[in-house]
Amino acid sequence: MPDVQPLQLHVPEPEVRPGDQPDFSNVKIPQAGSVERPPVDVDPKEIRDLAYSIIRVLNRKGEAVGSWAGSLSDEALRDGLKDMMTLRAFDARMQTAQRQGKTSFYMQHMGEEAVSCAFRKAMEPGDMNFPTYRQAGLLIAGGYPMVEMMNQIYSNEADPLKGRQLPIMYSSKEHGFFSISGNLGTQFIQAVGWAMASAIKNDTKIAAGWIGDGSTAESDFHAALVFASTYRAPVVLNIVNNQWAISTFQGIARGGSGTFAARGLGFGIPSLRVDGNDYLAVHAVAKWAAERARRNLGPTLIEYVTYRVGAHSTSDDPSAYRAKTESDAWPLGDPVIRLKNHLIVKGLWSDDRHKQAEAEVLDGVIQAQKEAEKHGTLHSGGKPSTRDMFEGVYETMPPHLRRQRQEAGV
Amino acid sequence: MPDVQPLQLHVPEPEVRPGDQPDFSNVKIPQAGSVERPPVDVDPKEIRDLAYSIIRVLNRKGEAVGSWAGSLSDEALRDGLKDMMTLRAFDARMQTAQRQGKTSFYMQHMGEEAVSCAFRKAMEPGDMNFPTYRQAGLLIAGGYPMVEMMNQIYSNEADPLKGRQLPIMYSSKEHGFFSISGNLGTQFIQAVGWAMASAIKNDTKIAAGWIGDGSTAESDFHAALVFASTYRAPVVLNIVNNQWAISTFQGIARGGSGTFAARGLGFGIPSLRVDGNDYLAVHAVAKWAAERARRNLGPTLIEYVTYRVGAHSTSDDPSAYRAKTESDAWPLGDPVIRLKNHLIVKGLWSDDRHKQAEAEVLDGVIQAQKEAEKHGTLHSGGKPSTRDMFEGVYETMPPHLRRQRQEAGV
Amino acid sequence: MPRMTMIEAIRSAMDVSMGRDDDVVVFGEDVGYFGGVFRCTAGLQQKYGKTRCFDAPISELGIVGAAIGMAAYGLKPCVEVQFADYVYPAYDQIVSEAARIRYRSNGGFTCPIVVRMPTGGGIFGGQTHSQSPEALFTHVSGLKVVVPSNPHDAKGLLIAAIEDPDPVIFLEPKRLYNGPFDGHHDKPVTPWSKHPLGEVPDGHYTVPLGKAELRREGSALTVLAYGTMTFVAEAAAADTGIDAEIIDLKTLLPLDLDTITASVKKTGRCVVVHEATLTSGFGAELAALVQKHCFYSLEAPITRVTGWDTPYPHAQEWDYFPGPARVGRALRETMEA
Amino acid sequence: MPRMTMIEAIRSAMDVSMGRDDDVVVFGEDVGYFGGVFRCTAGLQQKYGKTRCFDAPISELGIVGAAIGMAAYGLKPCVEVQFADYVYPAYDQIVSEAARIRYRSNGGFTCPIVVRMPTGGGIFGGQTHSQSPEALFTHVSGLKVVVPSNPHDAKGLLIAAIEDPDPVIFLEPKRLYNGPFDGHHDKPVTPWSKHPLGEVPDGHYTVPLGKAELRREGSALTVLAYGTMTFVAEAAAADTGIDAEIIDLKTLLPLDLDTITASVKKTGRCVVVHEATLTSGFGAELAALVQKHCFYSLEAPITRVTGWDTPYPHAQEWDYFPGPARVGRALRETMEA
Ligand SMILES: Cc1ncc(C[n+]2csc(CCOP(=O)(O)OP(=O)(O)O)c2C)c(N)n1
Ligand SMILES: Cc1ncc(C[n+]2csc(CCOP(=O)(O)OP(=O)(O)O)c2C)c(N)n1
Ligand SMILES: [Mg+2]
Ligand SMILES: [Mg+2]
Repeated sequence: MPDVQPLQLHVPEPEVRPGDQPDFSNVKIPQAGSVERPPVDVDPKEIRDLAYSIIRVLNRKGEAVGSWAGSLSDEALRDGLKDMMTLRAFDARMQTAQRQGKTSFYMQHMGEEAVSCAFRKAMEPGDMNFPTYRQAGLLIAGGYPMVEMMNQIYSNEADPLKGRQLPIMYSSKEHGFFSISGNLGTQFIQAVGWAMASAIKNDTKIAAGWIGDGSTAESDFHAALVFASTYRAPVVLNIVNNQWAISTFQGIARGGSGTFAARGLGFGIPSLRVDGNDYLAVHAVAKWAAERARRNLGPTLIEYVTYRVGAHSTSDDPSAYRAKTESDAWPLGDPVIRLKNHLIVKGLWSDDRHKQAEAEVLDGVIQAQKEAEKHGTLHSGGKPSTRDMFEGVYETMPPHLRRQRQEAGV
Repeated sequence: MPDVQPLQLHVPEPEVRPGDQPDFSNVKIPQAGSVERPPVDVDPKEIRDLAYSIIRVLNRKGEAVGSWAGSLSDEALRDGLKDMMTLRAFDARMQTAQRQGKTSFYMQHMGEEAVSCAFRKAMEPGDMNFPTYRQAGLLIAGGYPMVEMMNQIYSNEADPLKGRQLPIMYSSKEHGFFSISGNLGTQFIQAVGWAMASAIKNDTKIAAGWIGDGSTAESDFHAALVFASTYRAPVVLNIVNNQWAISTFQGIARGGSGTFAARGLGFGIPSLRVDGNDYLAVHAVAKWAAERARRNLGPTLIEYVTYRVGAHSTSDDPSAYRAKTESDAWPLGDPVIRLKNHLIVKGLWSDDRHKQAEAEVLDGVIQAQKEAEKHGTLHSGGKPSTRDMFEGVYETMPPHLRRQRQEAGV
Repeated sequence: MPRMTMIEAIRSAMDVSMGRDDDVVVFGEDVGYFGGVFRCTAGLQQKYGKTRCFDAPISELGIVGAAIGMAAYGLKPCVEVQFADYVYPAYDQIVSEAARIRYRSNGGFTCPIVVRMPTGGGIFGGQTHSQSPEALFTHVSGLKVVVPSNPHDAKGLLIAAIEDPDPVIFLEPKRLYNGPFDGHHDKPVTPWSKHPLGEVPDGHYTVPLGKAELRREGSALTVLAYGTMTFVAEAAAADTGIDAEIIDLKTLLPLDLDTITASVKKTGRCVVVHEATLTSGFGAELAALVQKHCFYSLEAPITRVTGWDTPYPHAQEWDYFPGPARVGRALRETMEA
Repeated sequence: MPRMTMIEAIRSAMDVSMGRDDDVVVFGEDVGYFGGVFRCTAGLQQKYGKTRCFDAPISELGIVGAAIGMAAYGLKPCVEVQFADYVYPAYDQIVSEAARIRYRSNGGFTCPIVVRMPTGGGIFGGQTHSQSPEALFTHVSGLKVVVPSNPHDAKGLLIAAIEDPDPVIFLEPKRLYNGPFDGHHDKPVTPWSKHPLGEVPDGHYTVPLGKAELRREGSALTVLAYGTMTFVAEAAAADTGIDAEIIDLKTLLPLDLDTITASVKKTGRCVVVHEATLTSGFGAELAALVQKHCFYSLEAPITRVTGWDTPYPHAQEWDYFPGPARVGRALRETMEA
């Protein structure tokens, strides 16, 4: 075959790197309200296009438009704003606490607050989330005490997890929040298993799995789609596409596919993309998916299109791999500001009220922090004990661990 | 939510079980020639429907019709028939040899002969297949000596794999046939890696990965699609959907998705379904995909729709889980008979010539078998040595293995 | 008392458990309608319905991952991996998840799952149907690892494992499924119906996890074994006439160290046998523990008789398998040392 | 001679290898443009282009599986797993594939890959950034397992690993990346620039796989250690004043048994230290081998000092880590036994 040209490996690259001018003009953003809301029992085949579009409710003027709008009361909207503001303030304080050496590690949500805060409001008591490390909004919006979160972050003597877990790896069965794993992806298939169990027991509870754009490449993602599809598990499968996986842009995980949501189509799973910075859109889509699950119509895959404004974690410095002002250029805006504007448009809010709320929220976070710090921080004050380290490996401590604990002198 | 009904787990079931009347009327079979052949550089988005249809060339009358027809010479067609007949005769003899205790295990291809035999003819020297245990046609059609295959099956003294591998787990670099793994799925991502290497080295060689319908549920399948999509690897990814995975019908792996081919769509990979019992269709689609790979246009996913007529392996008895006459009811017919009829329609073949060819083919297999049995069979005659067992774990035998070999007294 | 094969005993354990507790569910590849390639789950789907016993996609990761989620919900899944050789795709879910969930959530979530799998060679299964990966699990804190050697124990241990509040890896020596194989592969195999350990009570009973048992009392030396190797050790003792004390460990993690040290302190000599490869096999842990806890009683070095450090070959199966001849030689050498 | 940190030494090993051999390719999560979360691959993409050093999707299975395919083609991939704690998704590809391909194909295909990964604790990384899974690989025939303890060895061993014709698991103690950490976590860390083992030749050299080295000569007892623990052992010897002979194993599989037995036969006593959990850790294999090969020289039981059999905790990191105090106590007890 003399006419054959040598092959070449294609390695996707982001269009913009440090020093370049950020440019998201290739990101196609449909107009708010332009995507129709199908009935929840729609044939998945009919809505394949939803995996390639973006469902949006809030338009530029801050109005809620289109068929996905309208399911939240005024109070729910104000609560939503407060939840997001709280999460943001919480993040800021804990980020600082980490820099002060009060803990070893922190991960923030900046820019992605709407996703977990709004989703939480579509869940019912008894439902179970299988989150990653970037959905603390599920706890905040679910009323989990901030002081408990901080105790965990500080690994202090009141830490509900006894110092055993990395900061932010919360766990609360009561609040429908499964123990976070440091191993990416594992929770996605577990969520499906939980949902299958609920169906096996003829219960009415549903599960939600969470995964990042980068982590969709992991095997657990595939297993989750296979099992969810086969057993029509009552589960909502959430992909948070915040454009980055540490230093790796989403093109490395997405490859030649149009979108992450499209991964669901090959499994016959209804797959939707939604503006992740639009509290109303997130909530509406989450509700739609939750209703499908609850009505035994099976799983839904949702891709939240958002942007990780901050560093990956306190161990990361994104200026080494992406343009500094990239987040400003991000076309879907800031979820807090967008919901605030909507409330103002609706006459439910004002700039003054917002400033006041910011102060109140900050005050609440500071109060919690003071309370938590009474129980110690990572390197000072009260700590979990060495005994705690040996407990809970098994329900009953086996002889070899008892010997080891003895050897440790505790 | 008082109106919520209890959930129920959906467990897919085949429509027919032992005792029932086989019925494939739900399998939609498009007319031969009805699916158009797109140019190889088509935008994947334009041909999503090919993942839901079935490309067919041979019609009921044995004519080759439509735009996928016509790429094979008369001689190639006759060779193809002979390859398939050889594989079938080989299978029958080895199946018997296993029953006679000459080997421990065998797996046959009955009904699926066209897939690997025709595919092989679309590959060039130097290309590499990463097969499963049900693609011996790649070797037969590639001219690998049957006697070598049998030596491997017998684990005899001439076994090219020195008795180390289970029967039929062939390996031949020279014949572009990667060492078969007993672990399902692993080869799929390896094929992508091989293809990436070829691209990295600016070579012109391509790879092909193989996987069964059931095994698409494995993690390696996902990894292969992710990597192939991201790096546009020059690889053909083949799914052999023979309807069964041991006792498990394909609905358990496929779930709610329309087809296995559709799994590729979410990755932006051109995905085609083809009549796996139609030698001409298999060859045409394989050639199309190989050309795409060779022209650096990236991966293609192909689902071969076929039927496993025989038992899964010599350890299996399908009458326990599927209707006995199911294979007769299979609507895509027998690949050997269909190609034979085509040759007859083209005036290249006759029933007499076929009988004669059957005898010739059988004779060739018997000759090879005699030759192989001179070197022994599993429990009698020449054997690989105990020394062989210790060799080849590493390139150079490390001290601990030398000690162990010594301990074994060899 | 009824006699059962090990397959029947294992099936009976699941049957009894499913009958007593609605939360017990069983799934895996081919385990539903067909009842498993070794028939261990035959009849369970008919009896308990297909939402309690069902076929799974070929994804060991998915099977174990889903089981973990179900356990978090409150079920007690008992899943099958078709061969132990195929457990590795599920390794992350077992090691990083099942084993850690109780600890990392401080008991908020637990993981009472059982992962059953046929293990070991002797059936000409080649390198992917013969492996004994127990040591890859005994290194993982949070897991329990069980290897039964006979129908009676298999049933009692499996019921105990299903009822256990923590994840249990349950390795079934497939060469024992139909009879007590002692490594004399050229002799006919006794069926379980002719062996006293084939006597299996019909209903519910447990054999406790974490307890070993003397299979044979003896004074010359101690043989530590489990699964198939308990019978091989018995054969080697019989063949050599050495008065070996043979301990069937049954549970490898947590280990019954007291039974072991009591015996070795009595006999002063110890041979460890297993089918898995030598290096970093579970025998290493046994030897390390015995030399530490019985140092002043030991009269000879502890010898390990194991599979060689190669993949499990097909044709050379009986050269690989640590049969009675090799074990016997080790017994003799240990007596002479 | 230039001084390098361990990170620089590892980077230099890849740089030198890529420069000498076009078939060497490097990829993994974040290793391309950014140069790895620990910066071990920084600059390689710029120097060798993005088809020889690139970012991979977050699929350890995919990374290793693709590397295996590339190796079958003829390349020599050196891939990074971001933390050893995340290697499990790739476990099947490593154990069932990389380790077996030469054997099962009778050399028709080979698998010269290196899988690099940061290992060990001491950075408050909690249970998923601290693990030491070496024993999960030493049990697998067909693999080589390497753990360097300093920049000089890290570079020489990594080049040797890349040039090796078989698959190598290369575990980099992350606590040593920037200096020789001896477990005294409350004292400031010496940087490598102040340590003789920070002297690293610029160009090509190898440190042979399979060879251990005496880190400290001594006559009282033998300490077997690798990675971070070599420094902890040195500190313990210094703190206790016990004249320990300290062996840095460097390669765990294949193991340099001769160096070990020569030392233990000389000293008559042996302590094994590692950071991984005790049960079925690599120390078990070491203890089993030493008691077997040095039985008649041993004057005291072999003691293992290791991480406890729990997941690696976050807050109790220094209670978990087998630091100089615990090692020192073991040295003293072994001398007194
Ligand atoms: C199995 C595994 N591999 C690698 C890592 C290291 N790691 C932690 S976060 C991360 C990036 C995840 O990106 P994404 O899924 O997009 O989530 P995001 O951080 O953007 O929310 C990586 C590679 C890990 N924690 N687990
Ligand atoms: C990892 C792994 N899991 C399970 C098995 C056992 N097994 C062997 S073949 C098979 C069915 C495969 O079905 P399919 O992929 O449809 O291929 P087919 O046999 O139909 O060609 C199973 C479950 C295995 N070999 N490897
Ligand atoms: Mg991300
Ligand atoms: Mg099949």
